[in-house]
Amino acid sequence: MEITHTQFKHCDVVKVTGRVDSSTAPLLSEALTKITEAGRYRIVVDMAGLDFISSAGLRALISTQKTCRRYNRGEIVLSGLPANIAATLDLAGFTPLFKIFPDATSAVGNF
Amino acid sequence: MEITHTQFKHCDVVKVTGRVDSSTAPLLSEALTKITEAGRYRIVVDMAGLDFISSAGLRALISTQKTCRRYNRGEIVLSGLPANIAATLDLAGFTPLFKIFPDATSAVGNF
Amino acid sequence: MTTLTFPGRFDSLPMIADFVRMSAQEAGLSSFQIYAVETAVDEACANIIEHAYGGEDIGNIECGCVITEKGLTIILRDTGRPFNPENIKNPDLNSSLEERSDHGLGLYFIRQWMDAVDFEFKPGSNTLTMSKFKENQT
Amino acid sequence: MTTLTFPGRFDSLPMIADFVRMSAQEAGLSSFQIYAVETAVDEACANIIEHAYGGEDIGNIECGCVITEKGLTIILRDTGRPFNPENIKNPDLNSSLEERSDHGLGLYFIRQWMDAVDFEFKPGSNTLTMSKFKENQT
Ligand SMILES: Nc1ncnc2c1ncn2[C@@H]1O[C@H](COP(=O)(O)OP(=O)(O)O)[C@@H](O)[C@H]1O
Ligand SMILES: Nc1ncnc2c1ncn2[C@@H]1O[C@H](COP(=O)(O)OP(=O)(O)O)[C@@H](O)[C@H]1O
Repeated sequence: MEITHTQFKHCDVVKVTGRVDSSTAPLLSEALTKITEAGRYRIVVDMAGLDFISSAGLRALISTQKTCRRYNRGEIVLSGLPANIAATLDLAGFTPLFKIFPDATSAVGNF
Repeated sequence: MEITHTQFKHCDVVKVTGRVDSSTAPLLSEALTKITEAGRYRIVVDMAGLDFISSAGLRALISTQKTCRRYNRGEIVLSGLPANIAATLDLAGFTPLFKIFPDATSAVGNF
Repeated sequence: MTTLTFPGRFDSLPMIADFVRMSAQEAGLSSFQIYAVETAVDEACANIIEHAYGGEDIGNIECGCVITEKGLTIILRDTGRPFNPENIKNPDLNSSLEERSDHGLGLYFIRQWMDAVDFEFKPGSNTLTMSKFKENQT
Repeated sequence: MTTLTFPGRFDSLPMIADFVRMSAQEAGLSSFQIYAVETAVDEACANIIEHAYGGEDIGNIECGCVITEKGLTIILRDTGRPFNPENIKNPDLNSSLEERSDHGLGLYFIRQWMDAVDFEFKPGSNTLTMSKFKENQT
């Protein structure tokens, strides 16, 4: 797994590539928490290069979504989902909980 | 030449592909004018798919830049420049007049 | 049947995934089926480390792959504590964000994406046998 | 030398570009040199339509390509009004945005990106001959 974080004017983009499983999910969680702890609650997770995500990775997403949505101060949105990743999110019932964009540009533009 | 226009929260993205020469530049000019006439002055021109631009295309860019920068209300920025296009802008002395971003995502994030 | 034994640590997961993916390919599963199997095995192994062993480096995970006529069967064995899968309810996927649990998706993924799932608990040995069947190739 | 005659219209420009690109390739120019030649020809033809003819569909553009030992020579001929290129100054590329002219880049591009540029005006016939030389291949 590799994580790249870029802070923009109106949101932060976290690009995650490779495998997010129980061994790497804590690093994703940490990257997201670092952003929310800095008081930034508008986050794009760009999954265009993601090969695999387990429920541990979904855990990081949903708990960050809870933090971001609190007091209506923001939200985490997803972009560039490969088909397998989209199927996992769908199986987990996550589709109604996250806005999903075709690519990072439109996700950033939404904020 | 093909033009796609997407309106985002904080800016508009105009994706232009193919050839911008004297026959097609008026269409680019028109697309940009439509945006500024709607009172929107923060524009990304994404050139990632651009094959060719002549001075007629540069004319459209510089006159829109003049409109956007007026009263400090915005600016037009460029993203995804292929090497040949970058060389043309450089030859025209345009490099100091436009912010240039590697991709549309970072250009949108800048607004 | 090929059986490999891995240390019960999270960083074994990518290796286990490689082994299972190779076997699933050999068994003739489709690319999405392979992904589904990889998911189920990852979840099952994470549960072994977290719940059966209660931590890393407590015991091993034995992983066997059997290519059958119908597809692929995977046998995972650990020596941790047993549990009663019947007591584990499916997660509520319709609850609101605030009420959504952070946990409980792993077993659900396994049950949804594998075609057959069987837990067997003997003193000192827990076995999970799961199969994925090839798509109807008509 | 191959010479083609195109109607003096803006929508001839992509066809002229195709013809010139093909010739430039054949002449052994590098990919950026080909782009530079395409730019110069596009600017020159646009000027013929806009300035020599003062509009579309007034006259033709004759375009000849000669592959030489040194590279490519392009000969553009029109029957519009002549002009004095020496009177055309280079644009000021250091002026501020507000003072920057929208016009005057075409001829500058031609002069900068071609290795030799020559205008010749005879009664009823204006000829622009431009050459691009292959990069030193040592
Ligand atoms: N291999 C196992 N050994 C012991 N308990 C398990 C095992 N697998 C699952 N469980 C129990 O089932 C529950 C649900 O598991 P699961 O759906 O994977 O979600 P999670 O691991 O996120 O809690 C676990 O919290 C645990 O109590
Ligand atoms: N082929 C031509 N015939 C007549 N006048 C020309 C021709 N080419 C250039 N010119 C003159 O030179 C000026 C500068 O040309 P150019 O640098 O291409 O910029 P632009 O076409 O934007 O004005 C033109 O405005 C025109 O007056």
